[in-house]
Amino acid sequence: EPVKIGVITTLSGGGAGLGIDMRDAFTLAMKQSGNKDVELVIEDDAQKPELAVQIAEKMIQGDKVDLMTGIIWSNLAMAVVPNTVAQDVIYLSPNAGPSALAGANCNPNYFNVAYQNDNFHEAMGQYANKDYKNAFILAPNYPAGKDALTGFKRYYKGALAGEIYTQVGQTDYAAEIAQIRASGADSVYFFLPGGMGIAFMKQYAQSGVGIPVTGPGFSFSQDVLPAIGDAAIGVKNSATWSKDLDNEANKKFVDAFKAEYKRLPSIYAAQSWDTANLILAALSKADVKDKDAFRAALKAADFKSVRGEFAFNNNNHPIQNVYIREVVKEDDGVLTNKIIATAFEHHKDAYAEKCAM
Amino acid sequence: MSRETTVNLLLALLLLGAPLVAAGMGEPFYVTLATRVVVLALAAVGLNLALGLGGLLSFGHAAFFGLGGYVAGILATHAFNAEPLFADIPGTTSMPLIWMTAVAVAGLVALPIGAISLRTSGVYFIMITLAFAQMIYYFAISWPAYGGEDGLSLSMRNAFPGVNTAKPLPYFLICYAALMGALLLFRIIEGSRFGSALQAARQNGTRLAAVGIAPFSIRLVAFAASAMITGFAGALYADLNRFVGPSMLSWHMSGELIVLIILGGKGRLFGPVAGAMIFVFFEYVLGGITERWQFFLGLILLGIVLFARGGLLGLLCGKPRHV
Amino acid sequence: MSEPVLEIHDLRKSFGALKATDGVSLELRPGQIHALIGPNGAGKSTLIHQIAGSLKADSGTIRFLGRDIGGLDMAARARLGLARSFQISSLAQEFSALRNVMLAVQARQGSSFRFFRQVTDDKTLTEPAMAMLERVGLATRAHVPAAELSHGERRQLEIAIALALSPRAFLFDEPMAGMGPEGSKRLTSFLDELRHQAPMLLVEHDMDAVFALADRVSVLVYGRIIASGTVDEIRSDPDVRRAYLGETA
Amino acid sequence: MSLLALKGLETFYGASQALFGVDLDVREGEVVALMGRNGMGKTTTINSILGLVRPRSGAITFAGKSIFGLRSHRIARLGLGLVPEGRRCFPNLTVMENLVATARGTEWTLEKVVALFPRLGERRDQYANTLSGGEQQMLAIGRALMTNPRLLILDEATEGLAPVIRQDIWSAIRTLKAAGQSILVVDKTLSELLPVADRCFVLEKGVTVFTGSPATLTPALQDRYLGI
Amino acid sequence: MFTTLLIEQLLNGLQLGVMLFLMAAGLTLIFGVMGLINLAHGSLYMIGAFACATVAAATGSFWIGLIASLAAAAGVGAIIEVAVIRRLYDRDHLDQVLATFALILILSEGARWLFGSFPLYLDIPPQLQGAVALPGGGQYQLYRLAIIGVGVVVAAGLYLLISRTRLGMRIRAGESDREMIGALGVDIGTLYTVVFALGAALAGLAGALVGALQSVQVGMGEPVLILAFVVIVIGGIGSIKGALVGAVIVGVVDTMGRFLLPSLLALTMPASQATTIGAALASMLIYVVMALILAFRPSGLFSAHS
Ligand SMILES: Nc1ncnc2c1ncn2[C@@H]1O[C@H](COP(=O)(O)OP(=O)(O)OP(=O)(O)O)[C@@H](O)[C@H]1O
Ligand SMILES: Nc1ncnc2c1ncn2[C@@H]1O[C@H](COP(=O)(O)OP(=O)(O)OP(=O)(O)O)[C@@H](O)[C@H]1O
Ligand SMILES: [Mg+2]
Ligand SMILES: [Mg+2]
Repeated sequence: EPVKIGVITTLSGGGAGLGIDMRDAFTLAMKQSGNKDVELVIEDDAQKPELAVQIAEKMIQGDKVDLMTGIIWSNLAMAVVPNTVAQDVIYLSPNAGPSALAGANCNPNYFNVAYQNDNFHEAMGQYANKDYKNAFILAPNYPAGKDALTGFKRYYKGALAGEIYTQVGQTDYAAEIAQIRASGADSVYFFLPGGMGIAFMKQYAQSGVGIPVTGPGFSFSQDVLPAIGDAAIGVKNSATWSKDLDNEANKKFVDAFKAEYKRLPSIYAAQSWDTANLILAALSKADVKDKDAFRAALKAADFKSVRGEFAFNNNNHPIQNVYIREVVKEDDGVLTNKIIATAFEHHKDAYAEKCAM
Repeated sequence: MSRETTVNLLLALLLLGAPLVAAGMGEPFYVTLATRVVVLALAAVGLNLALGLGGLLSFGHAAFFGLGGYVAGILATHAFNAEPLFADIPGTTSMPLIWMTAVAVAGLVALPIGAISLRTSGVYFIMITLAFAQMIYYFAISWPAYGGEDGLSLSMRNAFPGVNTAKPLPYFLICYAALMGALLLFRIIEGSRFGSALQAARQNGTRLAAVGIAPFSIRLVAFAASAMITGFAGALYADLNRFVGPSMLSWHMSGELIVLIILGGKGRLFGPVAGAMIFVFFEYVLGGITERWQFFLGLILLGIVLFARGGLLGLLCGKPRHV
Repeated sequence: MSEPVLEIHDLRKSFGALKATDGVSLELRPGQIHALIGPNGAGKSTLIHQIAGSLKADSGTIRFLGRDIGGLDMAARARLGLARSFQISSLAQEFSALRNVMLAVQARQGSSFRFFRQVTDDKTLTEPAMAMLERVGLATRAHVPAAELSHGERRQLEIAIALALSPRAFLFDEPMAGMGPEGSKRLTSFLDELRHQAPMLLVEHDMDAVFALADRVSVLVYGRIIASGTVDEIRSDPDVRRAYLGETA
Repeated sequence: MSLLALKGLETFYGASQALFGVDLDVREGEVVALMGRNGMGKTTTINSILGLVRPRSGAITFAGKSIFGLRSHRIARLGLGLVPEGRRCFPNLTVMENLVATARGTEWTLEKVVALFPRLGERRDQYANTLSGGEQQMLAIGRALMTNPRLLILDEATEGLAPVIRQDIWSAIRTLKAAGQSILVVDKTLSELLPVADRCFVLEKGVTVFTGSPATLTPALQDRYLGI
Repeated sequence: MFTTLLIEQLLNGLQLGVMLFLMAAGLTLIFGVMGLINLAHGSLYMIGAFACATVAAATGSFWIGLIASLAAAAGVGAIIEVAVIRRLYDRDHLDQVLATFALILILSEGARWLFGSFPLYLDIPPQLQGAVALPGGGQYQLYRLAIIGVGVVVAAGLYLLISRTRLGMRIRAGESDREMIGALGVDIGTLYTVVFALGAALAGLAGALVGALQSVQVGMGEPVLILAFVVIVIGGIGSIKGALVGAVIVGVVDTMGRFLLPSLLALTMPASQATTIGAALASMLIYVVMALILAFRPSGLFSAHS
């Protein structure tokens, strides 16, 4: 009997690009492994929490999947994960790591293969100490935005020239940019996912405010870089992965992805590739029906991560390096990132202590 | 028995029978899916009271749906964490208590919103109700206490005396009973003096006032009653998903409720039920077939508006006739 | 003479610079048909609107049954017993003729906040409503939706609704309009009887009807009453002839 | 030759039949009266001519061309001008806009219409929904005249007009007639209608039951068909 | 220092307002004047942006892209009108809601099918890059000034079209009584197709112009849709002047709210709380303003027919 993996991800609507990268990398990894005993059930959540819940129920009750993965967004994860793990189904997060699931509410059935939401921001906060004394920070006014700025401030030691929460879904940033210009800041850190980030970066560049910008890797990931264009060149951003990360697994991954899909992979693709390989590695060591054994096999994280060294902390969240990257234009005119520093080595998240596991 | 009554009866039986069969065959998911149909239909029955009978096109009913949901979520969370709600009022996990609170909260919020909104009419009414819903939506997104955008997840379904609500079928039956109760209420109200006045208010408010019935108070009561039913559905929805989030409050949700009604047949008793059945059915089936399911869902909806006047029930039973 | 049922004093209403009613005073006494005539745009409908409460007067008083009703809204005035018909028919279009009349019966009986008893089985509603339709000659059309009635039939339905309110005074705005010759004749004798039920303020351009019915006629021109008197006085008033009647009459 | 001719016209509203065979014709330069009790099908006949309701069978020709089933704007453009029952002025347009929005041809101009109805001139920038009933009626007539039709159709065009104005309208109709304008009139005031009409058609329950000159419409017939 | 910033923010608010007007302009025509509830307006906006981005990328010229956006949106608009909308004029508003909701699904997914799921690149044309000096020492981005200019021109053009031309009168007449305007000899069917296409083209124009400032992606039209409705309704349906005023009110209120509320609140509470609560209130602000305006003026500020 094959192992059934349920993949709920966003394949339609504005956020579809991320889900498609996720799915493509996942299916590619499975295909390349040659493992014939895995069956994937993939469905689109349209970025709606209620729909994601419905699909999860269907996968658990109807398809009787053994494992679940795929969700991109924190709010969808919050809707699906607690119920899923409560029904003793293992869920592996290929993206999104809300703090609510990392601390006291950690769960042995929940593995986060990506990051805890704060990680990227913490790294940029840490790195900012090197050059900047007076940062202006902004994020949307919702939990992930607040986590982001909290994460940044956790490591950043300089002064704040300003701190703004913008509207969710905002498309015009002229007012914020004016405030930045007037604030006397020496740098800007922003967390604005998806279209918000693209809009901000374009408008920031057009405004001619010269203050250096930094951000988390999501805003400069391969899926959005082409849309931002040259305005992104030189921007430093933090991430746990980059295309040029020098290890065997990563080279194989990037080449395979490029060959199959004729485009460069994004962070989401990388994380998803890792998720698939983690599952494959665990499957080769334990039977998925033997939950305890399988959880132990997952926790061992005995696979070749494209991110280099990778291990799970007590809360089943990664212990990994976080890098600083810079956006560059390659000779063929393609925008991409290049690693310029390591902000953290073997970084753990701040919530693990509260987890009783 | 009129054709419409027959069709209604068949729909009611189908909605009850299909999950029973599915449960018998060990397919609990279809029971859950049917519960979703039932709860969405209930929410739309609420809206149908305002929209179908009273002509009050509220584009803000998600506010009441979401409020009902948040009442369930908040009460249950407080009970679970054993934190009092205010002062020393505790939370609760008892469904009847939660429902009563949800209905009361929805009604109480609807009164001022209705009182202000009913000063306007037509498209202005659509937009002002939307405005109130958006306020609540943005508030929910950015207010951190109950999860903000991430929402609130319930660790388990709330309790109903003597029923194991964690099992899909008993929970379905609870929701089904609620829907049937609401439909009965709708039918009775529709034929009552109040219902007559409400329908007349839709057709011609000036006429109603000229015979001595003030349309405003009739509409306000209808709006509040409608919000209460929708709020009730929201509480059930929270328990169904064991999750509440701001998306329950969003304008998409309001729009979806309206779509359910039009799809089934506006102002008709079983319109929301038929609408919810086809909408959820297509959403589910198409979602399983293709990643482009929304495209085809759009085509199907378009086909229904263009070729089935008066929605599905209009197609099956012809034009509604007043006695 | 008995007390006036309706007493209007110095009523005014302007739309911008236009004075639609400009200090109108008049009285309606029991058993009386008081006709209000005047050129188009003189302010007759505006006056009816102000009395019925669908327009708020700028100043002046309206007393009905001895009570100042200036602060009441349209529905409250109707409940006190002021029934009006509309110059351009205003009906619940989807309801049948019968349901339209039932609505009035229900309003007269009191509260509409009754949620349970079904109106269609309620003989206290259907029977009086049917009787009213019979009186105006629409009984055979009782179950036809208002939207499907012909123009003249709708006008008749308006009257039936006003009747069903058993009001203390009628305000009729051109009830003859749209009635064929036969209908006008019938309606004229019908209104003649109706005066015993309640007095009536009658706005009408059909001079045959006005001269046949009115006990008193007031002539409104540019918002002012320029003449008021019996039919004969008005007919022979040269100002009225010039402003309104022309060479007829 | 007839300008307008109807033969055996049948029209339905949904399932219920309103016209069962209407025959009617209007010759060039003629004033024709269409009569009948309330609900007998006068308005339905007019609406069928203009394509506002779709007749089901029969024949309608205008100026020798069949207009049966054509879309109403095409019919109107052939030269039919309608003053509809219930006025139907465009409420969200001002008086002036109502008049000029659909104006065609040169004979009837804004000035001429205002000269006919000075009231409209006084109210030219007021929205039509705030006009008095009679003012709206004048507007509807003016609007139809300004399309300079070959056949003017008046459906209860004097309803709600003050006697003086009504006299003006009837004299305008006489003037128009003298100038060769063809007119089809529905009106309830026989005393004013019959003197100007060249011929009368009477409808009963959707069928033409009488055709003839006003003189032949004897009081007995009037009583029988119109209830007078 | 603060006053300069305040003035700049006021300008930003004004600019946002005009931008909103531009986004709402097509809807003003279709919804405000023709009286058709078109939820797919945002999709037409998206089509304009996609067409502009694609053609600009292929040809290297923003301007050709702009023309393409007009053509694409007008074309799609005309097709939609003939295939769908035309059957809905004599129906209830509700059927229009459902049909155009279905169109959103079709157009969004269709766009994703054609253009892929990743945001597209669209930048402001080189001729309009950079800033101009304002009298008094400040600077303002040229492109944004150009948008203000286009917005004002569109407003003036629409105003003249609607209220001064016979075409405009006929459109308005058609809204209140389609049958009657037909009976008076106007081919209202064709006229409405043209007007709908024009409204769609305006949506496409806005999509292209504003798209250069934003992310060009599927779903970009949705927030626009709601805002555009808000703007029109505040101003009063059918009134171009109202829509412009409404847009400026929304733009200024929103900008000033985002800018001032957190600092105002900081006077009474700890700074970190003030920023989040201020931001939360700011995001509700335009809806509060709208509810207030409608509560006191139930048919907007300048309703064309109240
Ligand atoms: N809302 C309004 N705004 C501006 N003018 C108005 C408004 N309502 C009515 N008027 C004007 O007030 C005057 C009086 O109108 P009213 O309807 O009372 O006339 P009327 O005497 O009933 O005429 P008719 O016999 O033609 O029905 C008219 O000139 C009309 O145009
Ligand atoms: N929209 C409609 N739907 C259904 N039936 C209608 C409709 N309009 C008119 N009728 C019916 O068609 C018949 C003819 O009506 P029509 O309006 O042509 O009469 P009419 O002769 O013009 O009467 P009136 O003098 O009252 O205006 C009537 O029985 C009427 O009830
Ligand atoms: Mg009048
Ligand atoms: Mg008629």
